[in-house]
Order: sequence, then C-alpha cells, then structure tokens
Amino acid sequence: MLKLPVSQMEELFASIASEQSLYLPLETNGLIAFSRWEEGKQARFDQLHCAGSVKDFFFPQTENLALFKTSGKEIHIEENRDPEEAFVVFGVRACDAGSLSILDRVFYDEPADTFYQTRRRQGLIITVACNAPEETCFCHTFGLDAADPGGDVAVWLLEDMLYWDSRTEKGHALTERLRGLFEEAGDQGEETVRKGKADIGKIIDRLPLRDLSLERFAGDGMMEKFDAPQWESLQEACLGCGTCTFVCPTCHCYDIRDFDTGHGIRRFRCWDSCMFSDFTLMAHGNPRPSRLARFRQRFMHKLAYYPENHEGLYACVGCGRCITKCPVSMNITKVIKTLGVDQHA
Amino acid sequence: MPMSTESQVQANAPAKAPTNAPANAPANTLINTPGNEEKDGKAFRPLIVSFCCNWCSYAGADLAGSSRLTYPADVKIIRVPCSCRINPLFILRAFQRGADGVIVNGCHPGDCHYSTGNFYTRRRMALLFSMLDFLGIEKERTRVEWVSAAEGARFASVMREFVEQIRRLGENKKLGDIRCKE
Amino acid sequence: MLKIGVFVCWCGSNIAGTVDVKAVVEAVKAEPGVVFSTDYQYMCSEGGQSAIRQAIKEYELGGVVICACSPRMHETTFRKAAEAAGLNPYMVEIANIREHCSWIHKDKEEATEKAVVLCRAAIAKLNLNKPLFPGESGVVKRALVIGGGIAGIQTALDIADAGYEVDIVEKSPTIGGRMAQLDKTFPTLDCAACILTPKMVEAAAHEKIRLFTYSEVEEVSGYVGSFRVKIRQKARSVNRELCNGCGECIVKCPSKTASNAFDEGLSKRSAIYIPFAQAVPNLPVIDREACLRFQTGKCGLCEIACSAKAIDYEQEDETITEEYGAIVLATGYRPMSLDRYDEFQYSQSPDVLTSLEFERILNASGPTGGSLLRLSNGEKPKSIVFIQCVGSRSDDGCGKSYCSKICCMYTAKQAMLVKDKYPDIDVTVFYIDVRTPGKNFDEFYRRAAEAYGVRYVKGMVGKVAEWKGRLQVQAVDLLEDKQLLIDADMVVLAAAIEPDPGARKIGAMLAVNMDQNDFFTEAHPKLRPVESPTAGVFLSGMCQGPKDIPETVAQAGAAAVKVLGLLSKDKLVGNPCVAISDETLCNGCSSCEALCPYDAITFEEKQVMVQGRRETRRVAMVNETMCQGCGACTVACPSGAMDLKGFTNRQIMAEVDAICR
Amino acid sequence: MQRIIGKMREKAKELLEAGTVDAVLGWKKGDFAYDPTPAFFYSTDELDMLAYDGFCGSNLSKYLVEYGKEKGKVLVFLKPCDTYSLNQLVSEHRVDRENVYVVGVGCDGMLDVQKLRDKGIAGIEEIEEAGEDLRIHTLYGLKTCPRDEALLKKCQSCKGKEHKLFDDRIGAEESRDIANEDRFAEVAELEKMSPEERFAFWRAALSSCIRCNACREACPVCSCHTCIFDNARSGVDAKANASEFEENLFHIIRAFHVAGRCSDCGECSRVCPQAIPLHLLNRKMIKDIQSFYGAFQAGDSADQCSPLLSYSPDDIEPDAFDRWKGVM
Repeated sequence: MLKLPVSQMEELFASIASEQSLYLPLETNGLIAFSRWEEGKQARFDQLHCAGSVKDFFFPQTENLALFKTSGKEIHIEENRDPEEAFVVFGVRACDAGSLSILDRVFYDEPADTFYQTRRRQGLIITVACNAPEETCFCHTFGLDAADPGGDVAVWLLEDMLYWDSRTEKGHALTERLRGLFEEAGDQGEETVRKGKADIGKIIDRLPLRDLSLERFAGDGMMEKFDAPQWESLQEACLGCGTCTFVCPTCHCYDIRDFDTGHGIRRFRCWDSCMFSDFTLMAHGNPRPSRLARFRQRFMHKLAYYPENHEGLYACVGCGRCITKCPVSMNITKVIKTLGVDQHA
Repeated sequence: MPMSTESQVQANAPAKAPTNAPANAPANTLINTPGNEEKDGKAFRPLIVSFCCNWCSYAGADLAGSSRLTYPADVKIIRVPCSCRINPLFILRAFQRGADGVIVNGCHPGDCHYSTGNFYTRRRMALLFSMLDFLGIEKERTRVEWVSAAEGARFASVMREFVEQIRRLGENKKLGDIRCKE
Repeated sequence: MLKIGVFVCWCGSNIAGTVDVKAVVEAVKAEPGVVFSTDYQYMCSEGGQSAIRQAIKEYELGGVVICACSPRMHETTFRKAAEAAGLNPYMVEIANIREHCSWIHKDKEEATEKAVVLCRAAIAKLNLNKPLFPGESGVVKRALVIGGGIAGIQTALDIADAGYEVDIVEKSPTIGGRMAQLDKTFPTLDCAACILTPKMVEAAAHEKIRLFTYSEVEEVSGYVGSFRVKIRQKARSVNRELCNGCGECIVKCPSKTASNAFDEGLSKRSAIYIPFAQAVPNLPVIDREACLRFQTGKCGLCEIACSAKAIDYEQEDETITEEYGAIVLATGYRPMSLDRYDEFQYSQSPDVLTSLEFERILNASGPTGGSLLRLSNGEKPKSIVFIQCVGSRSDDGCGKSYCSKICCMYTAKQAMLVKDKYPDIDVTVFYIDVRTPGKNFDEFYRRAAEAYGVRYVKGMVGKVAEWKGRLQVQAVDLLEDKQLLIDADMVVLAAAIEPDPGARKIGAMLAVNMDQNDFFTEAHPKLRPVESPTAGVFLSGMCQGPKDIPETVAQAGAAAVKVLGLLSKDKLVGNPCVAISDETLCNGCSSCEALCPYDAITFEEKQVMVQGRRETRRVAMVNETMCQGCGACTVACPSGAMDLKGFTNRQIMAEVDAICR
Repeated sequence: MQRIIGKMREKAKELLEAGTVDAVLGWKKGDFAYDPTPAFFYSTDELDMLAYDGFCGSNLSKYLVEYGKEKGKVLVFLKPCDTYSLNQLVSEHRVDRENVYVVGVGCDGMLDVQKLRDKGIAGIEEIEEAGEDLRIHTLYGLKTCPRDEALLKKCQSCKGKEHKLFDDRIGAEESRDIANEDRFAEVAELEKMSPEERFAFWRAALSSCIRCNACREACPVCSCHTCIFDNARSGVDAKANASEFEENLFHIIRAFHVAGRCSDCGECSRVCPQAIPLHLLNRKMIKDIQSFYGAFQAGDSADQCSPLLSYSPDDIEPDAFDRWKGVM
C-alpha cells in the first residue's frame, strides 16, 4: 500500500491525466457527476454518489453502431464507433465498482459486445472507500464492502492522507507509472486504513437498511413471487418514468434506433427502460401492456431472473440512487421488504 | 467522458458547405457581409424555409413570380393550407436539419380563409419565438409575416430582407443537429 | 415502395429558359422511388397530359410529381389527368418551379438547383401520400330561416319560389319584424306597411313556406345538408285551428295595461292581443304575465267571448324536430338601450324619444294615431331637435364603435315628414357627419335640408335639460364654432342599433362566431359575405351588420341563392383533405373542439383497441363534411392524434427534410 | 402538517365506511423520514399507514387520470396548489369530477430533502419539525436547518392557501404563511441576460438531461396516452437525446404542449434527477401569456379556455414579444 498527502492529489490527477483521460466527481450545473478533470477543478469526494453511475463510461446512454450512407439509390455501410480512448475513473464507490461485474456477465456473454469490451479494456477504475455511508446505502446486502471498495486501484482518504492499493494488473501498471509520487504507507498506514475500515463498518452496522434481507428471494419460487398480490399496491405509485433505470448502475437494457440524417441512416443504441410503455414494443403490441407488468419486470429481473441465470448474483448493488431519485419514493428496498415479508398477505 | 464526444465532434465539424452558391451568382443576390466569409472565400448562403398558407401567402408568392420579382434562391417554400397548420415541430425540424432561418407566412389577421386560423398562429408563434429567444436562440432567425395574395411585391421584398437578415446573422449553429451534417 | 414518375415542364421558355429541365430530370432519377422521369414542352397541354397518362400505365406508377407552374394553376388539371389513368388524384404532387423558381431567379445554375430541391420535396411528400376519397353526404331539401323580419321573409320567399320548402321560425307572435313598425321608408317615402304586408301575406300563403311564429330554435345538431333542429312553439293559449281572428276576445279583455312592444312601449295593450292589425298570422296570443286568468285564476272573459271556442288556457309549449339542409340566420336588430345617456334626459322626459319611438308617433297606427304630439302634454310641438349618432361611432365606452348606417337617412326622412306635414315646426338636426352613400340618398338628404328647410348643424349635443316645461338643448356648432342653446319641444335620438340579443344563443348552437359587436361573422368578409363560417349556415340582414332595407333585401336574396345552390345538389362532395383523429392516441381533452372554426369535431365515449386491450375512451370524431381542412386542430393536439389528410405531419416534415438535406 | 393526520384518517375512514368512496388516494409512510409514497387505501385498517408530513410534495392529481376509471370513486387529498392541476384535468375531461371526492388539506410548504443533502447533511435518520427549524437526526449527529431554507422550489413562491376545488377541507385555515417569492424573478433574471448567456445557461442545464421522462410522467397536464416522443409514427420519437438538438427539442415541445395548461405546480423540477430547472421554461410561458394576453392562471377553474385555444383580433404580433419583456 502506498500513500500520498491529500494536499498533493492535484499532482496525482495531473500525472494520471497526462496519459489517460481522467474522470472524477466534479460539480457541474449544480450536480456532482463524473466529469473530465482539468487543472484547477476541485474533485468532490464529499458526496457519496455521483449523479450518474460508473456504468455510463462503459455503456453510455447513446452509442453509434453504424452509418448507412446513401448516394442516390446506393447504400454504403460504415462503422462509426466513437474513437477509443484510455481513461481512468477516479472516485468510484464500492457499489458502482461492484456493478461492473454484473454488467460484464451480460455484455461479455457470447457473442461479446465489442463496444462494451473495448471500453472495459481501455478503462481503469480507482475506487474510494466510503467514509460516511448514507442512510440509503445497502451495498452490504449484496456482499459489497463500502470500506474495501475494490476496483483496479482502491483508495482511502483518511486523515489528510490518500492510501493507494492497486489490485489488478491494470492497477499495478498505473501504479508503476505513478510510483514516483507515492511513499510506502508502511505499517502505520496499514493500521490507519484498518482503523478507517473498522469505523466505516461501525456506521454500516447502524444503517437503517442494515437488516434488509434477500433470504426470501434465494432459491426457487420464482413464479410465486411473480404472482405475488403485493405487486398491485407497489406499482400504484409508479409513474412509469425511467429515473430508477437510468441512474441504476446495473440496468443495462437498450434499444437500437435509426436516425435519418438526410444523407443516410445513423444506427445507434440508447438506454431503454422496462418502465417505459414502449419497452420491447413489437408489431403485435407490448408483451407487458400494463404498468404492473412493467414494474414487476424491473424488480423480477434484478431479484429473480438475473440471479437465476447468474449463480444467484443479484442485479443490484445497493447504491441507493433509486431511493434518492425516485420522484415518488418507490424503490427496490420497498419491494424487497414488501415481497420478502409475506407472499400471501 | 467517452460517452459524450458530440461536443468535440461538433467543434471539428467542417463548416457547412455552401450548397447553392455558384461563383457567378448575380451581385445583387450575393452581398458579402463581413464576418460571414467562409474558408473557401465564398459568401455564406443561408437556407431559408418559408411556410406559406395556400390562400394568401402562397398566392402572394405566385404573384411575385408572375410579376418576375426576384428574391434569393435560398428561400424554399412549403405550402400548407393555413398558417395554423404549422406545428412548432416543423419549425424546429427545419432548424435541426440545417435551415438558418424559418419564416411563417399567413393571411393578414382577420382575412384568414378559415376566418380564425391565423389568430391562433399569431399566439402560437409569439409564444414559440419568445421561448426560443429565452433559450438564447437568435430571435432574428424566426419571423411571421402576413402577406396577402395581392402583395407579390411585398412577398419578394420580405424574402429579400429576411435572407439578408439571416446572412448577416450567419449559420444556425445553436439549433442545428450535428448528425445531419455528416 | 411507391413507384413515382416525375414530369418536368418547360412551360415553353418560362421554365426552360432559366431551369435546365434536363438536369432536373436526371437529378431526380436518383431519388428513392423514382422509376421514371421525363420533360415536356407544355405538361398542361393535351400532349403533356397524355404523356402522364401513358407513363402511369406503362410504368405502373403509384404517384406522380409534376414540376411545373403553381398548383393553384393546374393542380386540378393534373389530378384529373392522373385520375383518367386510374390513379387516385391525390397521388399527384406539384413542385412549383415556375412562380417560385424560374420566374424569380436569373442564374440558371442556381434556379436549376432550387428546382431539384423543390422537386425532391414533392417526391418526399408523395412517398407518404395515401389515396384520398372525398366523403359524400345527402342533402335534405328544406331550409330553415331563423327570424321573420324583412330579411327572413325575403330569403324564404326566394327559396320557396325556386320550389324548395322553407320554414320560418319567428320568436314574436307575428312575422314582419322591425320594418312593420316603420312609417315611411327612405328615400322614396313609400309606406313601410304597404310594401311589407303583401310580402308577409305572400309568405303565409305560400305552399312551400311554413311559419312557426311565437317559436324559438331550441337545439341544433347535424351539419350542412342535414341539420336537425328542435323548435319550441310557445303556447299562445289560442287554438290556431279554431280561431277565426275576429278579435272579440281582445275587446273583452279587462286587462289593458301591458306595455305594447310594437309601439315601443308608448302605448298599452290587452293581455290577449294581436301585435298589430296586419299581423301574420292574424291570431291572438295571451300574454300570461298580464292575464288575470293566469295570474289570479279569476277571469275567463275571452273564453266566454270567443264564439269559435279557440281559447285554450291549458295549451302547452310544443316541441317539434325538423331536418334541414341549410339554415339562414336573419335574427335582426334592436335599437340599443339609452339608459347610459342620461345627459339627453331620455329616461326622465317623455318628450325625448328614440327614432323608432318617434317613428311610431308619426305612424297613423301608432299611439297618437299619427298626430304629432308631445307625449308630456299632448300639445303640438313647435320645435323638434334630432340628435344623430347617439351611441354610434362612440369611443366613450357606453356606445358602439361602429356606424349604425341607417340613422342619417331615417333622420332626414323623419325631419322631412315633420316638415311636410307641419312646415311651421322648427326642425334642427345635430350630426357629426351626414353619410349618404346610397342610390338617391344624397339627393334625399339635400331635399330635406334645402327644400324642406331642415336645419342641419354639425356638432354634438352636450346636454338636454328640462326648462320651463320645454327642453333646452345645449350644443356646439362646430362649423360656426359657437355654443348653441335651442329650445325644443321634442328631442329625437338616433340610437345606435345592435344585434338582437337572442342571436348569441343561436350563434352558439350553430358555431357561428360573433364579432366584438355581436354581429355574426362572415366566412370571408369580402368573398363570402352571406355565408357563415359554418358550412350550410347563411346570413341575412342586420344580424351580420348594419344595413338598410334595400341592402337587407339584396342580401336576403343572396343568401337564398346560396341556399338554393346547396339544396339543388343531391350529394355534397367534400374536400378529402380534412382532419383525421387517431382514436388510439386521442386524449379526449377537447382542445381541438375548442378552436375548430367549423364545429366539425365532437367527442364520443368509445371502445378503443390499444395494444390489444379494449378500453373505453373519450375520443374526438371529425365530421368530414363540416371540416374545411385548415389544420388548426392538429397543432392544438399535444398527442398528435389529430392530423390533416393531404398535409400530414409526416408529409410536411418530409418536405422540410428534403429541402434541408 | 402532521397535526391534521388524525382528522384525515377519520375523514377517510368515515367515507370508506359509508361507501361514499371506494378508495382513498393519499401518501403512505416510507422507510425514511422523507419518503412517503403516493398510495391508494382500500380499507379502513390500512389507514394507519396514511401519512401527511412535510415531504408530501408530490401532486396526487396525476394518479386520477389513469386510475380514475378503474377504482370507482376516489377520495383524494390535495394540497392547495394540487387543486389547480385537478381543475385543469377536469377541464380537459381527463378526470371525471363526479368520480373524485376532494379533501383539501392545509399545507405549510413542502420540504426538499435534497436541499438538506446539499447543505452537507448526510445520513438522515429522522427529521423533526421544531417551529421555524428542522432538527435532523443523522448517523453523524444532530443537525438543524431553518425550515424555510429546505422548502421545495415550488413552495418558495406559493400560489396561496386557497383550494380551487374541494368537497371538504381539513386544516386549510391552519396553513402556515410562507415567504412568497416572485415566481417570475428567475425568469426575469434570465431575460436580462444576453442571448449568448441564456444559450450557455440552457445548454449547461439541458445537457444534463438523461431523458428519464420523470418531468413528463409527473406532470399533471402531460397526460397523453402516448406521448409524441414515444410514438414511432410521430416522426419525432426518441428514447434518448442522441444530440444536443434533441435535448432542446424535448423540452421546448413539452413546454409548448403544456403552455396555457401548466398550472406551475413545479413537479417537473421537483422530480428531475438531474436538477434541471425545468419550471423556468413553463414559468416563462406563463409570464408571456400573462403579459401578452392578460391575467391567466391555468387550473383556476375547470371552465376557462386556454389562451392558446382563443385569441383576440388585437393580439400582439409574434415579432413584438420582446417588447413585452419585463412588463409585469
């Protein structure tokens, strides 16, 4: 483990940015979001979550797939991927970092999604431990540890010192490149980090959602959950917007669309939301014509279908964005609690 | 952020090609205005979409034609039954696709073929243009004119004037869609 | 994909002189869907049209674009040509490369480029065209005239004489209207009754005309060609079949204190009454408000007096529903109330009268039997002052902004009538302007001023005051620039006229708009002055704007001609470019209904299939016969449910796209 | 306003028991101090969960559009400003007035938990209303904040305590007076800027848009069965803003579609996860409508006509709009 005084973070950023694009939490338009770092810009680690999740870097909201150029009655197909770039995202929390393994399973599954793959290859994640978890946090429910956030490099910001621990090949390579900036953390540093982790753990034990249990979701009984009568009352509040989906670090549905530029067709993909009435709309109509069906889809996917297909891994990382962002305060924890309590109330 | 390369692309995008600017165009339709010189030396030729109601303005444009009153070829007319048929979507669409100015022409208020259509147009456009101005879009890019079927000369002069105004204003960068230029 | 043929016209050198037509032909060949393109000297000639017809057949074209002159010139020609070749006429689009291109541009390259762009836009639109079929609807061969004044009577007579059935609905117990109240008419001074009553009788006797007097239109539904109208015939309390019009009942009626509206309230009448001697029908009516029997239950003298046993106290209102192909509004006018003109002592002095009241005084059947007397003391006046423009051309907020048009002439008439009978009476007319723009009008006015010695003073009267039993008129003579004080025995106020207040309700039923002064608006102020914006509803007389009798009669005839033009058709063929509502998108919000100038949109609760589910929704329905295709509704509709056939959102956007490409 | 919850439960119980209503639409207690969820209650024993506190900012009118037909007669609790929305929906035939029993509830101004978070207050466990202040118990200690500083944007310029339609009212007279800022002040500030500054302002704001459609779905007048932006046949449908133009288009058209109908309930800005000041677009339209065409408040009554569905022959010309700027 290495360390660096927090006062020298600016130099660290500059060094990273000299060879890779560096994104970290910056305040723009009243929002703290991952943005491209430039000299003089103040990183904001005081707020736990960025408005968008780290998913946006690997699976952007819109992405060009191809361009069909017309000239007269001829059509030429051109690839128009966004240019590749090597980049580093700094300040990723444990939950967001955890979301990537959920996305990986989807996009790496054969045939692998080369757009996602390229970005994953080019991107490096530097996590930051959560010194002050929020009341909306429930990452522990999914086995994630806010105190030990993972990623290619894990960072702790404790007592004016930045502790740096690289975990992967990519991380080691970066560390090697930046080695000159750091000092060895030493035993004292290790001890500080250990103590910091313990402090975080104490807070996690006091979180209001500490007892959130997925016990009832494990194993069989998918149809039972599907048919649970509680969906009816749960979905009543839902407006059918896509906020939860779009702020969610694990939601990964997309639509493929064509845009007529006047000179050809630009084919691109963009995020979709199972909450939208035109989600998976087909010629015959929508397989989930009611809000209830769409609402249920989102949570069944996260809590039943995805685990069913991925060795019990839930498609939620407990970041709590949906709790803070849902316009009507309906969210996955309310669903878990309601369905987890009694299926036949 | 890799996801939003739009702004970079836009910055590097080639300046809009002057699609219909022949070198030997008559001097009276090609007045070079300082600041609007393109790299290749040709003057900026704006693209103007002119919506005309069938009963008054389109007929006014016809009269301008039969009176052989010239106005720049930059103006392209779209016929609609009444100015009240013009949806704000059409105007924004034109800007998206590369129009530099949009002008809505209808019968004089009170003379609408459908008696009240242009009264609604007047309210809609006042609010739409005001909103575009509020968003920082140059208000000179949009215009409503009441042109009767008898006002051929006025139609031509309004078009000349509007083209000149847009030429001074330069290319529509704020409302254009980068994708339509590729 | 639609197979499209493009035909580029030279129009001799009109187009070909400035546009390289061959280049246009070549350029559009690359456009999606274009399978054939050619040029021709004169597309509109028989040769050009036959080339179109041939190509449609040979290349199995689904649509054609003609690059030629304005569609306002030859769209119909080319549609017919296409139709002759078996194509739907609405699969033709015109690119106007003459008026909008070759004639206004000098540079050939520039003009050619623009012609290509215009042609592309037409192709882009055509690619989204759908065959359109005009709707047809039947015509009920009967007209309704609302209002039984001279306008309504004349319209009805003209329609009936042409052989069509007409019903007149009149709210008062007799037809005749305002004209029946008049004494003489300008500028010929013939007696109003003498020229009106024969028409009233003719209308009543006409086998094609039915009169519904003492009746009101209660409800209207339907549309041009087939309106359904509910008419309420108010109870007269007199059986019209039994009554022989002898008038005994009126003589015997003990209640004789009701205000006589026919005399503008200057006299009293009995509770059972006939409005005036020549009323049509000659059938009494019981004014239940004034009738002792109805108010106290203790009379019945009329019933006893009636030998025909026609009195029927139990009679109730009757409602009938009739169908009509056309409706004429002839709801007329009234003088405006002068309550707000206290400076003229109108409410205070019985010697201050409106012109219509004065008309009754002059009339032999009026309250004074035709003798010119002061109502205050029954004496003959020595001096009469006429004040014009009372409430007309006013900006004081109390009156009307418009000129009532008839006052200058009737004031001259009344002044002349006074002078003719009583040359010794001093007659002064205060005017702002004397307006005499009619045949023989100025001569008439000058005769009053010059031959009859009526004193015309340009100036407005500031005040009329009672003074020593007479009236003192304080005024300014603007030409002499001096104050005037004139002693008068009578003051006659030319009150502004206003549309009958009952018109508003009827206008609302028929979706006929009113202007800011409550006159009905025309479909077009210049070109369709007797048609209302609602198809099948026409305007006659004062309800559309101030006018005198000859103008009213002329307009009545014009309205009749329009009605006849409509009734003579067996079927109405509509314009197929009308609004269409997508019921799966419609929210039922009624925005479109609120601004439709033709009342062509109604709402219905309907079963709608949405994504395989059946839902009951409130959805808009467009009546294709009434819709004129302006498209106002399409923009008011936030969900995009409302679209306009022939000019759909997609079509217009496709044109925009093609132009901006 | 927790003080009236007892009366609200009583009223709901009374009407449910009497069969006057088939369901009650209110707010249900959440997991935290600030997250009550709109909910229907069908039986009296569920009413214990009925909540009404400073975080009931959501406007329940919108739910009546979809559920109005299915649920029979619904008792709905509406704050004064929510009643404007319901009036508008009634006028647009989107809600059947006969099917709704409106209980107007008093309001002290609703709170925005994000404002507390923006002040650095994290780990919120409990929020107490203590007079003019909020006492906030957090995982990291007790914090206080003046109540007025935590008001929702929409409550900073309150439309007043009057319920525009109601069948019954609870606590309406007890509503607390709250500071009333000029709701057009921000618009006027923007109007004073140069077009370039305004363009920069809106680019910055709208470029944050993620097209989650929360503004649209929460908006009580954005009640189309199918929005044109979702309708593949409209020619303008888009699921994401694939260009800057589309970021503008969606919000321009949305503002235009609700012009003359928007009651300025402020839901759009309240629900925006990206903190875009969307209400400014609507307020600009309202300000223009008022200065061009005279006083008008959408939702004031259910039988007024939208200024975009009427006209006067003397209306201002479209190019004259900026002469009216600031005239208010």
